Amino acid sequence: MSALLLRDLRLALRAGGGFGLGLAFFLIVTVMVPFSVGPTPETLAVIAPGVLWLGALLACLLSLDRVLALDWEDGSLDLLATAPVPLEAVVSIKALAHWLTTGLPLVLAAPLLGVLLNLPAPGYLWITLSLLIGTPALSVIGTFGAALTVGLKRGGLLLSLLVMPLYVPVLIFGAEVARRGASHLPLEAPLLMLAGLTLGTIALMPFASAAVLRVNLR
Amino acid sequence: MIEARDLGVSRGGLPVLTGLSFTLGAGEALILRGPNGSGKTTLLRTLAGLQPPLHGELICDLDEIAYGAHADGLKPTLTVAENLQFWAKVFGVVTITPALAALDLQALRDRPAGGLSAGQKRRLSLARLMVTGRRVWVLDEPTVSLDGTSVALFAAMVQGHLNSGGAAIMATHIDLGVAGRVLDLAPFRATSAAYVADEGGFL
Amino acid sequence: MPDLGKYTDTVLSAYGVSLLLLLGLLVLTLRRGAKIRARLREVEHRIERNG
Amino acid sequence: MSIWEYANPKKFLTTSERLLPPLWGLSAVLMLGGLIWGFFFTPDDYRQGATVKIIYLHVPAALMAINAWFMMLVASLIWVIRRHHVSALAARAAAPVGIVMTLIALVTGAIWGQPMWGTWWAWDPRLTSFLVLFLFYLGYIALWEAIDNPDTAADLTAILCLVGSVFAVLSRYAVNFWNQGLHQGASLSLDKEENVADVFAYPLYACMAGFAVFFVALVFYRTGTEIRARRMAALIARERMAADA
Repeated sequence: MSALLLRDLRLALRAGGGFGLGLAFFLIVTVMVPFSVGPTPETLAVIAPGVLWLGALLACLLSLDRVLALDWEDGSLDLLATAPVPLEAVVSIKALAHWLTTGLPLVLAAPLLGVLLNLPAPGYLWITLSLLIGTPALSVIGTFGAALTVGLKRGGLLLSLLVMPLYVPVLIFGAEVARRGASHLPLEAPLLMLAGLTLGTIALMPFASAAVLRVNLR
Repeated sequence: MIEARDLGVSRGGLPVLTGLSFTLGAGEALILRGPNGSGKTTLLRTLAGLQPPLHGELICDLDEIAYGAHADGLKPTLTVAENLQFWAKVFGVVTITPALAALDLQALRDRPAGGLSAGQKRRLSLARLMVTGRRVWVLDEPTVSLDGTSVALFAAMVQGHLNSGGAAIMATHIDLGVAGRVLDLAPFRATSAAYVADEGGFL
Repeated sequence: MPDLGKYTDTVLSAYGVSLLLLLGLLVLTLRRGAKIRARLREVEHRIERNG
Repeated sequence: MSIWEYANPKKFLTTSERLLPPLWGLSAVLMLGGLIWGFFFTPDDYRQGATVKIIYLHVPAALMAINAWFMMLVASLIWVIRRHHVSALAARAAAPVGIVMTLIALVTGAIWGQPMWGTWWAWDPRLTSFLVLFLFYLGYIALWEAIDNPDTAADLTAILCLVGSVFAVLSRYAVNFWNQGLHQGASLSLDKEENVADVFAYPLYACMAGFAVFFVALVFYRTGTEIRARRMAALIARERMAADA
């Protein structure tokens, strides 16, 4: 298990592994936003939490097709499926590796990008915290989407179409926490919902992901 | 170690083999023969537990089986040793040295797998079998792109495995020089009658 | 025709769009159904002829 | 005589062939009757005016949009548990009907909202939930279309349907939470029960029954089409196998 995690991290960090692509995408999206909505600080301050959440979500989505596709193409997924590791564990580790290489950097970058969008002072803590709690769910749900589309050529667009609706609750609660945090509103309820959602998906989604992966491997 | 009774397998929803029965005991090797598309790969994938048999009975312990696919399953940015070490850890085997030695890979140890020739990659992917610690090798075209010397190395490795109580079932066109039974798949080719029986009442 | 007052456009457009959608669904369903039926008959005939 | 006999494709075809004419007839009578009754012979609502007539399309469509997904969920479960091909094909056949129902509910809702809320689109929790449901339908249909092997497609879409159902419920809850209070002041709604007085209720019931029967007839017919398409593919595949041998 730890061997698989280490291998995936090492692969992501080495040349051609795609590490940092999600982060760069997040940066670009954030920079493009003022170009499209205008530079007024007040406008930016209002939309900053939502834009940061949406940017992080899209950056996550963008990197999903790498979660399983490379292992599928070179045949290692077949070999992993016959190894003495349950497939549920394999997809969990894959999701964890995706979070460590994509989600976590996004969490750390979000407050820095908040500066560009004139995020109000109390927002920094809550955007970071809400992303920290919410992005694992994005990785776990995304791995399910990746497992669904792993055998398909040109599955990238379909992957987005399938995963986006599943992201709705996480996005709503996550962005709600960040928004309320930025404007000093009580945010216990959405925070608890977000945490519950993340815990629930981490506990249950691997079974669904492993099930569809088994179907795709046969 | 493997026993198949009246086994049928399907590829893409179509039956390819039916009525196949064989046994494979410790120390034995079984060579599958048959033209392209005769179901060798499908049968091997079924034995490895990747897909369920269409019908019939397959008695084998999946925890004893090491599957060697047609694809190499190597990561080009990892070195030879790293590739092998990963699988050794997954299967809980301590050392990769004998595996490297068996296929003469010591000199390539620290080279990235992406820079190897096709034959070298193949040798590395075969060395993986040694670090699985499993007793039944299920191999799909193991000798593709191997030169004469490498085939001999591989044959010696398989012979050593058999001698130590292992077993192997493989699809290959060339004569390895390993003592083993040959199973011709042609007689078990599924007919359209088999298809009728398995198509959920649509026919 | 009942007097729909100032909401004539609203109500009529809602009915128009909905009925169009329902009709479209029905037509597409029947067309595909007829096409598949005909093609299946063709295949069945061919197979019968060829034994 | 067990209900599972109808899981046999041929049995299903002969039975649905017999049931379809009365189903088409019944749905036509109920829908046309209900809509004509509602459109021509009911008074205007004292607050909504004539727009209340949209209710006869909006509510039944919304109802069937949800019921269609529910039916797909049940059919998917039957496929996953009992592996009856007809069940998987019925789920596939229902999805396009469901998405059209969702679309009708969305469009009539938006058209109704224009004079009532003063805008074509408000992110009202109900409308938003239907928009999300629309996306779920879209993904489900796209996945069916993308996969060649019918059994693989059936398995994957069934699991997507199960997972999607859970997330659809979560989304409904999340959307309610997200837009709480924003339209609470809006005293008008197209589908609040207290707005449905008896005069409106009876034609509405007729329309709901009509839409339901129409849905059943469409799904029966479309499932039959899917079965024939599958049988055709199977025949061609067998022919090819016989030719190869």
